[in-house]
Amino acid sequence: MPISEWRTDDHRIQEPECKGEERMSDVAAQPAPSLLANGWIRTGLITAAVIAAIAIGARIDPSGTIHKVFVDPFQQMVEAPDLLAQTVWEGLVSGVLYALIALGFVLIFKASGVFNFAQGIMVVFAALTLVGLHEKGVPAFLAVILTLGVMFVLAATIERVVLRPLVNQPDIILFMATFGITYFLIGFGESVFGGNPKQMITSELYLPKGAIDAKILGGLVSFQKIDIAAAVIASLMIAALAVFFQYTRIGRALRAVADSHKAALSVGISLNQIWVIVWFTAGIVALITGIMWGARSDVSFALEIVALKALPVLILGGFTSIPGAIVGGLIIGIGEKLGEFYWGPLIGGGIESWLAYFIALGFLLFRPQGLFGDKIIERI
Amino acid sequence: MFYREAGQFKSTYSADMAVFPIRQDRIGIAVILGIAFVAIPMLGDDFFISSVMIPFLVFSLAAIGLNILTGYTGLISLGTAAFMGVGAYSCYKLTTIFPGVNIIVLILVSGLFSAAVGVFFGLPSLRIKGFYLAVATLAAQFFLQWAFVRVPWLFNYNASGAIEVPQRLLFGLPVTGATASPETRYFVCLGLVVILTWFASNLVHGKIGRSWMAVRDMDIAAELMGIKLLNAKLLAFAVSSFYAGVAGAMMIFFWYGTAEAADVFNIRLSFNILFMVIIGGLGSLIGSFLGAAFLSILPTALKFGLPALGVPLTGATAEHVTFMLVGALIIVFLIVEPHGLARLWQIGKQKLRTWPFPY
Amino acid sequence: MASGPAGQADTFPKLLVRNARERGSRVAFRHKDLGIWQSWNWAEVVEQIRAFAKGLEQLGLKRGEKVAIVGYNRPRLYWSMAAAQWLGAIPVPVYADSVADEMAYVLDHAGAVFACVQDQEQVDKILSVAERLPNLRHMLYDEPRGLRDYDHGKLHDIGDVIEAGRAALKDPAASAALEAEMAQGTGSDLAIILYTSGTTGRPKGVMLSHYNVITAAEIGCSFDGLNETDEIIAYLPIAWVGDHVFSYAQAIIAGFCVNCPEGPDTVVDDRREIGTTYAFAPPRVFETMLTITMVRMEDAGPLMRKMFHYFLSVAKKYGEKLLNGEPVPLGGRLLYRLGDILIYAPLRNRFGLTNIKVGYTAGEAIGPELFRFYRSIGVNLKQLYGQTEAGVYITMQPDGEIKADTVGKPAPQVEIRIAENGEVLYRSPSIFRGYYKDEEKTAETMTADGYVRSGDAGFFDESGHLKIIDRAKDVGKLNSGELFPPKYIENKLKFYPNIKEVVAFGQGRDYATVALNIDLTAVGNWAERNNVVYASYQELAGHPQVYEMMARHVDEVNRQLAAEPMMGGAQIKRFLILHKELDADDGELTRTQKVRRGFIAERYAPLVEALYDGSTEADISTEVTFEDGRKGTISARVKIRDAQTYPVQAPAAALAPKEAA
Amino acid sequence: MNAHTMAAAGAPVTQKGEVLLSVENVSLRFGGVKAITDVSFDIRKGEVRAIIGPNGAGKTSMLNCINGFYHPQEGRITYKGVRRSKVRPHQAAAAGIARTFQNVALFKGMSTLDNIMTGRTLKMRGNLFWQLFRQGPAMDEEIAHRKVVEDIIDFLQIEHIRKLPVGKLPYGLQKRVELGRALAMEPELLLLDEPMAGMNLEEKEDMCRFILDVNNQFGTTIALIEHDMGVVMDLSDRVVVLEYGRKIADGTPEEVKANQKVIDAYLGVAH
Repeated sequence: MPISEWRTDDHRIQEPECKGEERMSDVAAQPAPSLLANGWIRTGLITAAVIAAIAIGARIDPSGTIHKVFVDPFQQMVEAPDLLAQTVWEGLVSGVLYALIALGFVLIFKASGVFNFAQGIMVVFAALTLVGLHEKGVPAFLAVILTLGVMFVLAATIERVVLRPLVNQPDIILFMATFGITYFLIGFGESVFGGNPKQMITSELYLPKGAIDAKILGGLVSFQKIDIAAAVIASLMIAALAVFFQYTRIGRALRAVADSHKAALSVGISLNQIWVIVWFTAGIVALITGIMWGARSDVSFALEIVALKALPVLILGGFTSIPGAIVGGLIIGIGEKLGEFYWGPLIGGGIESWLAYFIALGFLLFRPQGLFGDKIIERI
Repeated sequence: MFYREAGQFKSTYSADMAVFPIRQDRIGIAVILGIAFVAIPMLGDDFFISSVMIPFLVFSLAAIGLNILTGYTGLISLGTAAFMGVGAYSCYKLTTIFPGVNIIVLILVSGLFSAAVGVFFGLPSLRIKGFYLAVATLAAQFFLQWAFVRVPWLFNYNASGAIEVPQRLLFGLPVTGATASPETRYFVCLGLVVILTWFASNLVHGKIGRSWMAVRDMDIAAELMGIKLLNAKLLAFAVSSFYAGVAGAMMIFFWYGTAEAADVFNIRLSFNILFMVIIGGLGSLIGSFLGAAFLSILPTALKFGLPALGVPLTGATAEHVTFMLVGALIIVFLIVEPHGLARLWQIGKQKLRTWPFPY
Repeated sequence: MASGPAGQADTFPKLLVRNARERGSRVAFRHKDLGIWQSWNWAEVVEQIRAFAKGLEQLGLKRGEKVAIVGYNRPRLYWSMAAAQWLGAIPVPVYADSVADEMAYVLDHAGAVFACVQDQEQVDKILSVAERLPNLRHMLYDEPRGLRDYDHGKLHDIGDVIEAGRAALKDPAASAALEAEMAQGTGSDLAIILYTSGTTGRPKGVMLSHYNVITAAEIGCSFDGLNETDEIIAYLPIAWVGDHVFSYAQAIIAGFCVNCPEGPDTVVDDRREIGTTYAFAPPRVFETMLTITMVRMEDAGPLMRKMFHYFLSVAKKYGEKLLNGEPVPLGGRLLYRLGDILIYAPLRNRFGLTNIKVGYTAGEAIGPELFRFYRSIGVNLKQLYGQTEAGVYITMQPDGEIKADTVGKPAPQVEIRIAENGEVLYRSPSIFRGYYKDEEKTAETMTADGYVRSGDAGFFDESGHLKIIDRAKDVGKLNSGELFPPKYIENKLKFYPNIKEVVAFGQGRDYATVALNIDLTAVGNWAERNNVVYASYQELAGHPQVYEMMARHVDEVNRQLAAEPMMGGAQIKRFLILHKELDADDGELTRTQKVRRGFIAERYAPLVEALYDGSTEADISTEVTFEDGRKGTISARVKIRDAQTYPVQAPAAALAPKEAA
Repeated sequence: MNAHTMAAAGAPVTQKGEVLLSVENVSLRFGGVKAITDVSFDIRKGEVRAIIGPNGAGKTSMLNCINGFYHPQEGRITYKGVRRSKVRPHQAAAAGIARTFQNVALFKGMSTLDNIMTGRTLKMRGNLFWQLFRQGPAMDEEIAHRKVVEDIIDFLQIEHIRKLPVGKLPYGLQKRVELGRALAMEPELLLLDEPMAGMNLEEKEDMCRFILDVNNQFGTTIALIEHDMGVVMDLSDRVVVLEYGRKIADGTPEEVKANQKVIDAYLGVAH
């Protein structure tokens, strides 16, 4: 897969805190602190031991908590595989959404080193603009084009007003600036389009409606057509991006800039142009994400909170890896749906709101560099 | 120009290491305290005190807490609101369990609970840094926020899910609950904030503060100085969460009076406090106050100031405009002075010290 | 020389003991060291000095022997003076920046047997000339840094010497003996030998007795009301009489505190920290301070600059009058008060002069503009005229009678006589006892009736203030026999900011004339404001309006000269503005920027001739050296103007037009 | 020439005291890359020991092994007669090993004074209660350590930058502050990684003098990496030479200078 080659081994990006000037020697080495040296082996041993302990515990006390937590859900899964399949599918679908948000994020982070907190809001903003324009009487496909125009203006404005004046500032400052963008877009969006949730114009965009009920594993599993469409479109978009990065001049420049700013300049494209392009690309991704998401639920700023889930996805997948973002998104999506469905009721439900972060956190403790990141090498 | 430093010399190290070595600064602080303790209660009306000053004090304290973690120790946290919530809920439970105990004591003890929770969520900080750590604190934010809603014991199984602040007396005067006057609540808040700020200032100017800053500036070298990274970071988490917890308890007990946790201690509050710290200035206590003043007073000022200027605003639009303005101001601020209001303050002070010279 | 009555504190060690008794807990010395002002009170200081004296005695220092003291202003070096005096030995402070050869001469000439030095640098310097100093027995140092590996046979840490002395003093008998040794000293004993560099030849050792120095110091203390609450910063060379009197003698007599800065580079900051109440600085220090002020203000915002200059003009108008207690209209008072809040007080604060009671400038003539600037912003700056031979004070400016162009009235107990040739002669109880080992020079300098020849020419103005004109030997005569003081005339003109350099001619001529250099910055500024277009220095210098301006300055100087006794004949009859700037590269100035009158007269002979033959123009062409070293020729036609002269008038009448102008 | 330099330039003592630290057959790998291969040498009490070698010879890695940043896969390091395994840097610090870095690693947001004060961390007890009030024992302790720090500031002649943030200081001064911070730990063994890199001649001379004075006055054992051969020859008692992670020579400066392998190594790399 060509995109995977775009993954950089630049430590600066993997480890936002570790700037180039902090490198202190010419020789790299492993970090001395290693909670679990030889991580995988030891982790495996520990996991096995824990499972064994739990199994014994569950045997001894079949009605107790341990049984409820560690045995009962798995029994349910085995007993009703159709429900499991349905849950996994649901997870997969929300995972696609997370992945798409994370994807927009990765694009920007790779090209400009900006931790773009506003990606989630860009999704809402794009969707709102689309629906808003349509409400004002603009035909659907023209509205899409106009929205793309708006996203381009947004990208250019952000580059001009925010990024350019803040060039060479510390990461945290740029991160904060994207908070500012978030706030601004929320205020702006709400005052233009109003604060009420809106319906996505799915039919006008010829997106399929309804569900396909498939008989699988001895039960009925319901697939929303829109979800299938979403998965397909997402795949197409990723493929398109891959082609874009691999085979176009701008794409190559973008890859160059991820490696080094100087290299990008030698390709003959100014850094400012690259920023506009990459933010616009992220804007396109945001629009598509917005349409997909809007088709499943309302278009509203509640998505802001959902967008935060992109963070654990990124942790899992690594900040700079597009395949990582996709896989991470799917893992998080499936993980939290399974968790909610099988374990949520045990502690009152609603654990979806935080489970993703705990999954990421647990993951981080054992693999700080993420799923696809290279091992972080500390230099002194 | 107000700084007449000639003749102010130090012949002992304790004088040289004072937090305010310049006499005029000490006078300035005394004047500010005088205004806070005398002028504002005398001149301010109830609205000003309860809607401007008390929120300002609460946010200041929370911002100091976050500044200790983020500004001094270099650990980003997006979970401040949750730690504030821990303080608020602990305090609520404590007042229920120990109705006779002095409310101030309970507020401080609830800070300790918050500190403990903070330490727990700070544990990953040994392994992970930067934005990764921010995600860990997000876990705290969402988990705790969830707990405030889903664990009915925390709100005494109220049907509404909200916590209601009971009335408590201090020196015979009601300080919490519906009958407490804004002035009394203000004095209690002010007293707590002043004392805790003094403690924070002492900490950051001493050995502990130096270890924090060493960890922030270059953790490898800090370890080489014999600083145990985990201890320093966890201490920062503990102190920071303590301050957040006390601020949270104050927020509910002296300001809101009643609250539904999910609405109050949400991620947006965490962000707001982070803004206060950034706009105020990382690694500066004065900056925490300036940032809190800026961001807590700005929305109120806009809400009431714009109509006064003839810009008609209805409730909803006002909120939207506020949002836009805050967002724009954050960006403008970061561009104009990325080191925050504290740096502007410092530059201003330096100008006054070198007056009439430009440098 | 009389000595004080028996039993009274007539030597410095006795005065120190008195201080320890009467104000033992007051701070006597501070030294900015290790980040803070380390302080010692009088009791501690005397304890240290006693122990130091005992330590020196143990090392074999005897009454009447000489102890060289080399280094910057450090408390322990001042104490070493007192410790030597305690034993009846004579301290000989030496300029710390002297090269080894000079130092060898002084140490050898004084016959120093001990040397107390500051640091490794001075130790090395003395070691390098050790073979020329057979008398030198021991060397003591203040800062041990870097000296660890040196041979410590003859080298000692002052700290160790004091420690050894302290240990020895535990024995009551030794302690009593040391007291007795100190009590033996009398006021007529030699207190110190100060070497003056002099303009020619080897330095001369001026011998001053305790009585001399104490008298001199008392004159100053009572004149300015100095007391134990005062603060002074000691930063001038300890070998210079001014520092010795101000930072040592007066401090001990009045009991005030001496502050030693961290180092030569930090004096300004250290002075500000302490906020001295009593200060001394040569004019160049004040000048540098003002220059830095003006340069920095150039970088200030336009509003700030405007305010600054406005209030400076207010200060010029009212400041000095207020300081002198003269009447000022209410509006002026209020404006000045406002200016004080906004500008003057902050400026004094930046200069570290906020608490200043009195500041002195001496050493050379100070520009009236400069002098008035400080007075106008509320700094009580005064001039004094003094010499090492006089134990410093000759004339001083009493409060309320301060003029920029005189050095004041004779100091208390000082008698002054003006000799035939204009030389100032003085006599007082504080004058020196002679040059060490130089009877001949002593006899040359002292008259039979006990007056000292100052070597300076001067006169008293109508109010009894002394004016110093020049070195006596440089004052010439016109053909008419009237005095022609070239430097005096030049300085008067040079004090105008528009004039950069002046050369006065007149020796052996009929009248006095001057050739001027305008100050390109100042006049250029003026030109810009007045829309005068010019392309070069030469063009600006020849501009009629500039000539007008210069004529006004010359005219003013002439009026002043006419009003002064003996100077009226030296009024400037004709002047010209030189077409090029005098330049050290062309040999017209010395490297220290002093005009070389003779050389210039030769080089510009056609111009000088024209000044005296009545022509209104003259052609000149001179070779110049450009900055890159190339040589070229500048030719010009220079205009010559007549200046109005005034009849030599009675002083009061002469002042009238000046006031009007 | 004065007495001082003559004394300092005297014949170096080849063997000073007992062995303080010994490195035996140490090898360090990063993945497949071998940074150090089977290196052994020792450092004796009170000596100045230089580690030299071309770029990438593993000099800094060697120091990193000594103070616990890296843990060699093979071999052993014995410090004060105790074999160490997996020492953490703060434990090495507690054992008396201080260190400066090739590219200064100061705390940029702090003043010179505070930077050096952090060097006293291990010597400070620190009681949270009194720290809250910044009075009593906490203040006394602070003052006591400030005095020590002021002596170091005086020793290194950096009084004028005492209260300035180090981030804005010129490089030469930063290196001096870093040395000060290491000295504040009162180390027994001081590791200096290219203490004179990037300095002008005058600064180098100053730094040389400071290093000699530290060694001389406090008896501190010093191990230093340096490129400037002149400096190495002047300063050090013994020199160990590394090339491509292997030791190629060990001995007095004179011996090393005459060693053919060393000459080849240095000629091979344009210096």
